Amino acid sequence: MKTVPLCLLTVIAESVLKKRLIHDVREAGARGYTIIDAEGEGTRQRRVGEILGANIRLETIVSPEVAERLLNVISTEYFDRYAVIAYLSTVSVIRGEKYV
Amino acid sequence: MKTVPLCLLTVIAESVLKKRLIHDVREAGARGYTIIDAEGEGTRQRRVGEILGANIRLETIVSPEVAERLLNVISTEYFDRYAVIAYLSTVSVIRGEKYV
Amino acid sequence: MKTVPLCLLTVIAESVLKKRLIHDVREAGARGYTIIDAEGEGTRQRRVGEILGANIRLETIVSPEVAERLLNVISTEYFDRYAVIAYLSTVSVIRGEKYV
Amino acid sequence: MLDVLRINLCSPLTLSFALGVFARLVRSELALPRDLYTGLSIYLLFALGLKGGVELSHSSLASISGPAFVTILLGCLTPVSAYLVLRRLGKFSIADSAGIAAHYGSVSAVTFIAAQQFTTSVGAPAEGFMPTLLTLLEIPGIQIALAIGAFQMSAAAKASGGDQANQPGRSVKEIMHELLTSRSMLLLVGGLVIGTAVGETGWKPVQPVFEGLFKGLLTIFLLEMGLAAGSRLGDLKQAGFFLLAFGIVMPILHGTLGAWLGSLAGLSVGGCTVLGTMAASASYIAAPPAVRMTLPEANPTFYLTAALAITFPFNLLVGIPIYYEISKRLCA
Amino acid sequence: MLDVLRINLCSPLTLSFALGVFARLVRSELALPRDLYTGLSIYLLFALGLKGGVELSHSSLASISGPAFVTILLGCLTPVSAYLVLRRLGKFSIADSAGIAAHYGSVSAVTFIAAQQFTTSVGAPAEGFMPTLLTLLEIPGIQIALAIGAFQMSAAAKASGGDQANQPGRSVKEIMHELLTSRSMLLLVGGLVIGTAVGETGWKPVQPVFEGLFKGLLTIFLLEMGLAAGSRLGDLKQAGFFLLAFGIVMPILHGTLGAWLGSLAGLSVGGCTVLGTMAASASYIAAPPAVRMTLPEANPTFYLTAALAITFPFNLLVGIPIYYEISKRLCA
Amino acid sequence: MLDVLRINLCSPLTLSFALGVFARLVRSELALPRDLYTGLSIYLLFALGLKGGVELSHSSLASISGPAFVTILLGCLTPVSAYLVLRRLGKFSIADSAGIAAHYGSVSAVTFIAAQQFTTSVGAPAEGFMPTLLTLLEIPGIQIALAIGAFQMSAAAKASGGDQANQPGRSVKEIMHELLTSRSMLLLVGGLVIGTAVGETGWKPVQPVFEGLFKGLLTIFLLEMGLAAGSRLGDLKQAGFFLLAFGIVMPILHGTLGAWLGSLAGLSVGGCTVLGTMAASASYIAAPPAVRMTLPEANPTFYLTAALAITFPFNLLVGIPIYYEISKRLCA
Ligand SMILES: Nc1ncnc2c1ncn2[C@@H]1O[C@H](COP(=O)(O)O)[C@@H](O)[C@H]1O
Ligand SMILES: Nc1ncnc2c1ncn2[C@@H]1O[C@H](COP(=O)(O)O)[C@@H](O)[C@H]1O
Ligand SMILES: Nc1ncnc2c1ncn2[C@@H]1O[C@H](COP(=O)(O)O)[C@@H](O)[C@H]1O
Ligand code: NA
Ligand code: NA
Ligand code: NA
Repeated sequence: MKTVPLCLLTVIAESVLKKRLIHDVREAGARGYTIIDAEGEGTRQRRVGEILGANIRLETIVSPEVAERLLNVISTEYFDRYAVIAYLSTVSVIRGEKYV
Repeated sequence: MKTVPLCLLTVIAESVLKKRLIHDVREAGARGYTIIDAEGEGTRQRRVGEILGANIRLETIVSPEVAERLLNVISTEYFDRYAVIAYLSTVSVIRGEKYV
Repeated sequence: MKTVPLCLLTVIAESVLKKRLIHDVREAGARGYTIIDAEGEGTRQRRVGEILGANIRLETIVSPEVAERLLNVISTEYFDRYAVIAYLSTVSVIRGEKYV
Repeated sequence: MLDVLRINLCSPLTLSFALGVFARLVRSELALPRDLYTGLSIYLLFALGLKGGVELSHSSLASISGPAFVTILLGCLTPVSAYLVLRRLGKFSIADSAGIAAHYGSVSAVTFIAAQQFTTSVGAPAEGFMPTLLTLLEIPGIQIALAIGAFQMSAAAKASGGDQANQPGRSVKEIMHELLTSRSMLLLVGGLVIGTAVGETGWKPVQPVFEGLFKGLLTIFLLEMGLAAGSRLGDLKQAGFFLLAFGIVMPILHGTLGAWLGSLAGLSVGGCTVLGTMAASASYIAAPPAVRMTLPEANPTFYLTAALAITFPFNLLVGIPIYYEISKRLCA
Repeated sequence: MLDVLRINLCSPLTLSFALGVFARLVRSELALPRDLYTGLSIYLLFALGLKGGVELSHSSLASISGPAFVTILLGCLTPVSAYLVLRRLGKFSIADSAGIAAHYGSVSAVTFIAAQQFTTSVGAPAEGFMPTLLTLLEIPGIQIALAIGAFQMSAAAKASGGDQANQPGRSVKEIMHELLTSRSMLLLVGGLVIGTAVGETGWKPVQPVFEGLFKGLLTIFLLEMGLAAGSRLGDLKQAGFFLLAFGIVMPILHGTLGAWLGSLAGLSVGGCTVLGTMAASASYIAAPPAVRMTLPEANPTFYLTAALAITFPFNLLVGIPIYYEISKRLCA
Repeated sequence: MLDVLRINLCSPLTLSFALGVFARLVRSELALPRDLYTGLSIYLLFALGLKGGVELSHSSLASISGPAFVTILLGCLTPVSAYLVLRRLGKFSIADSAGIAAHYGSVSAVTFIAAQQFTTSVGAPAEGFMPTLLTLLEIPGIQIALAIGAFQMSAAAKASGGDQANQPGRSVKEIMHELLTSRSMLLLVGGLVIGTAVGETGWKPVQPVFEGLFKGLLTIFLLEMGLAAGSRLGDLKQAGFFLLAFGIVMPILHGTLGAWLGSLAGLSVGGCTVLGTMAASASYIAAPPAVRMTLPEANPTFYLTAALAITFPFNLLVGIPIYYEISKRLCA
C-alpha cells in the first residue's frame, strides 16, 4: 500500500486554549485535526478535575513546512505562559497527498 | 529491556464505523486494539457534537503483514465514502512477540 | 525550530492500575504524563463497559534512562498479572530540555 | 387557530428550542455534555414506553387493530411518496433521494411527544396506545427507503455497465438486526411490555420520575435539539430552496394523510392529530446512522438539515396545530 | 409464597433488569453512558445514607447495638464459610477462592435496596437503622478474605520453596485506606451523618430528590445492571457447574444465617429479611477492584460472573422472598 | 444571630460541602463525573433563570429600576476596590491583582442561590427579580478588572521600555463576546426571558423539575464544590496570610456595601441580604477562564484558592447570616 511520510504534530495543552489552538491550526494551513480530552500533570501544576478544566490532546498531520509554522506560533504565543507540550514524529499516511 | 519493532496503525474515523472497524481488525489477524473517543475536522465536514456522533481513534499494534492487510481493507471499503484517516508508524513493543 | 529527540513511552492498562502507574511514573523520574480514557480488547479479555472499568492510555515523554527504568518496573510488577501493553517511540520535542 | 398557535409557541418546550438555536446563532460555547444528551434520550424513550404500557393495559385488542393497520400502511406509503417527490421533482440523486426518504418514512419521538403534550393541553388527549403505534411506524419506513435506494442503484449500475458488484454492501439481515435491537426500539418496546405487565400498582412508585419529571426534562432536551438544529442552519443555503420547500410541504401532505387514515380507523381528534404528526415527522435518531452505514453516497448535509433544521421546528411550531385543526374537521 | 413471588417479579425493578439482560442477549447496542452509571450510583448511595440517617435520628443506641454486633459477626463468618466451600469442595485455587469469598463476605447495595423496597411493599418495613448495618458489613468481609488469600498464598509459596517474596504486595494499610475512603463508604457514612444531623426539618426540602426519585432512578440503574449481568452470561459455561450451584446455595445458607442472627438480636420480620439479604448478597462494586488489585492471580471471570450473573439475579428474583418466608417463621 | 448560624450550618447544603472537603482531606477517590458536574450547573442556572422569569412577570419596571442601578454601580465599584487593596496593601503583581479582582467583581451563582434559600428559610424572602440583578452583576466586574490589568501592564511595559507590543493580546471584542455568550449568561438570561414569557401557566408542568428538584440537586452540586475546594486547601499556604485575610474581610466590606446600596434602593431585608451576598461573593465559573485567557501571567493558584477555598465557604457558612443581620439593621 502506498504511503506518504508526513509530520504528526501532537500538542497537549490546558483546555482553555482549545478554540485558539484550532484557529492556529487552520491558519497555519493544516487540512484537519483530531482532539481528545485528556488529563495530566506537568511541571506547572495538576490539571485534572479542577474548575479550570483539564487538558486537550490535539494531533494534526501536516507537511514539514506547516509543522514548522505551527510550532513557531505555538512557541511564541503559549509556551511561556500556558501549560503546553508539543512534539513531532514522522508517520506514513495513506492517501497522504490529501493532507499536504 | 528487550523490545520488538512492530507497526502501530492508527485509524481515525467517524463513529458509525466503530463496529465494522473492530470486525475488520479482528479479521485481519490483529491480537488487540485500543479505541478512544475523539472529535475533529477534516476535508469533508465537521464531526463533533452533531447528532450523527463524533469520531473514534483506533490504534492497533500489528506485524507489517497484518498492517498491510488492514490498510487494504480500510482503503477499499471506507476511504472513498467515509471520513477516515489512517497512518502507520514503527514502535518498539515490550513483549512484542505477543502481538505478532 | 530546535527540537530534542526523546522517548515517548505509551502504556495501555486496565484502569484499576491508574493510581499505581502514576506513582511509578513519578518515582522513575518523569517530569509529567498525560492520561486518556480508553477501551479495548486484547489477548486476555474484553475491558469495556464492564463493572471493573475500562482501560487507560498513559503517555509520558522521558529520557532513555527513565524509559528503561519505567519499563523495568512495569514489566516486573504488572506484565504477568494484569492487562498491560507498553511501547516506545522516539519523538522530537520542543523545549525538550524541560523533560529530561 | 391563532389561539392554539399562541399556546404552542409560548410553551417552555418551544422556547427552549428557540434558545438553543439562538445560542448557536450568536456562536455561544453552550453545549450539553454528550452523556447528558444520551441519558436524557434514554429516559424519554423509556418513560414514553412505560407510560404507554400502563395505559395499554386498559385498552382492548379490538380497539387497537384498526389504528395499527393504518399506521403500518403509513409506514409503507410515506417513504415512497417522499422518494418519488425528491427524485422526480427535486432531481436528487438516487442515494440522496432514498436517504432523505428514509428519514421522512420514519418518525421523530420528540415531535411525537410534543404532539401528545399539545393534544392534552388543548383538552383532546390521544388514545393510550399511541406509543404502540410509534413503535410500529419507526422501522418500516427506513427499511423501504433503503431497499428502494439499494435496488435502484444496482439497476443504475447495471445499466451503465458499472462494477458495483465489488461494493461490499451490508446484508438486509444485518440492517434489520441493528434497527430492531436499536436503543430506541428496545427502550420503547421494553417500556411498553414492562408498563403493561406492572399496571397501575407497579407504576405508582416510579411515577414521580417517569411522569413527574417528563416535561421538565423534555424542556432541557429541546434546548439541545435547538443547539443541534442551530448548527445546521448554516447548511440551509447548501441544501437549496427545493429542500426547504420539501421540508415544509411534505410534512403537511403526510400529516393530512395520517390524520385522514386515523379518522378512518376511528381515532379521536387527539389520536388523529398525533398520528398525523407521526406521519409528518422525520426521524433524526434512528434514520441517520442507518442511512450513513447503508447509503454512504447520500450527503448527510441534505438529510440532517431537512429533518432537523427544517421539518422538526416546522412541526413543533406550526405543524402540530395545523394537524389538530385538520383532525377536528375530519372527525367532526 | 407464590403471591409474594409474583409481587416481586412484576415490579418495574425486576423487569428493567430483565430488559437489560434481554438487550445483551439480542446483541443490542443499548448502553447507559458511563458517567450516567457513575452518577446514578453516587445518587443511590448518598440517598440511602441520608434517608437512613434521618431515620437513625429517631433510634436509640440500645436498640441498635445488638443488631450491630450480629452484623459484624456475619462479616467475619461469611467470608470464611465461602472460602472453605470454594477451596475444599470446589477445588478452586487459593487466589480464586479468596477472591470469590471477598465478594460474598461483602454486601451488594442494590440488593439491599431491593430488599428494603420488598419488605415495605409486603407491609413489613425494616428498622430505620438498616443502612447503618450496611456500612458495618461492607468492609470486614473483603478484608478477611483478602487476608486469608495473602496468608495462604505465602504459606504455599514457602512450602514449595518459591520466590513469592519478591512479589511487591500492597500493604494492609493501603488497602484499608482505599476501602475506608472508597466512594460507597464515604457517601453512605457521610449521608448517614448528614441525615442524622439535619433531621426531619433539613430533610424536607431535599426529600423530592432523595426519596421521590429513588425508585424511578433505581429502575434505570437496574437496566444497566441487567446489561452488565447479561454480558457475563456467556461466561457461565467457563465458570462451570460448581460455581453456578455455589452462587445459589451459598446465598441461601448465608441468608438463613443472617435472618437467624437477626431474629436473635431482636429485629422485626422486615429487619431479619433485610439482614438475611445482606448476608446472602455478593458485592460487585467495592469488592472487584480491591480483589483485582490485591489478588491479581484470581480470575475475574469467576468472581464477576458469580456475583453479578448468578447471585444478584437469584437474590433479586427469588432470594429475597425466600429470606422473607424464613424470617416470618423465625420471628413467629 | 447564633440561632440563624445554626440553621445555616445544619442544612444539607452546608454539610454536603463539608463532606466534599472531608473526602479530599482523607484523600478519597470520590469524584463526580465531569459531565454530571456540567449537567448540574446547566440545570441550576437554567432553573434559576426560569423561576426568576416567572416571578419577574409579576414585577413592575418601576420597582426594578432602582435596584438595577445600584447593582451596576456595585459591578463598577467592587473590582476597583479589590484591585486597589491587593496591589497597594497586598503588594501583588498587576496581573495577580487584576486577576483576583475580576473574581471578586463578579458573582458566584451558587452563593447567590444559598442566600436565596437562606432568606426564604428565615421568613424574609427576597424580591422576585433578584436573578435579573444577578445577570447584571455577572459581567461588568470581570471586564473592568481585566481592563485595569491590561491598561496597567502596558503602562508598566512602556515605563520599562519593554517590548510588550509583540504580545498577541486578545481584543476586547473577543472577550466581551465570550462573556456575553457564555453558558451561564445564556442560560440565566434565556431562562429569565422564557420564564417571563410563559408565566405561571407554562411554569406549572415543568415546576416538578425546575423547582421540586432544586434543593436536592443543589445538595449534590455542593458535594462537588466541596471536593473542588478541598483539593485547593493544600494551596492555602502558598496563597499566604494576606490572601486568607483578604478572602474574608473583602467579602464583609463588599457585603455591607451591597446591603447598604440595596436598602437605599428600597429592597426588603431579604433583598438586601441577597444583594449584599452577591457583592460579597467571588465568581469561580465565569471569571477563571476569562482571566486565564486574558491575563495568563496571573497565578491561578491565587485566584482559585481565594475564590473557592476561602471566600466561598466563608460566605456559605457565616457570611450570609452576617449580611442578613446587617440588612435587618439597615432596613429597621
Ligand atoms: N513529560 C511529559 N510527558 C507527557 N505529558 C506531559 C509531560 N509533561 C507535561 N505533560 C502534559 O502537558 C501538560 C502541561 O504540562 P506543563 O506545561 O509541564 O505543566 C500536563 O498537564 C501534561 O498533560
Ligand atoms: N490532517 C489531519 N490531521 C489529524 N486528523 C485529521 C486530519 N484530517 C482529518 N483528520 C481526522 O479525520 C477525520 C475525517 O477526516 P476527513 O475524512 O478528511 O473528513 C476528521 O474528523 C479528523 O478527526
Ligand atoms: N495489539 C494491540 N494493539 C493495540 N492495543 C492493544 C493490543 N493488544 C492489547 N491492547 C490493549 O491493551 C489492553 C490489554 O491487553 P491484554 O493484556 O492483551 O489483554 C487491551 O484491552 C487493549 O486496550
Ligand atoms: Na414520518
Ligand atoms: Na454477603
Ligand atoms: Na462580587
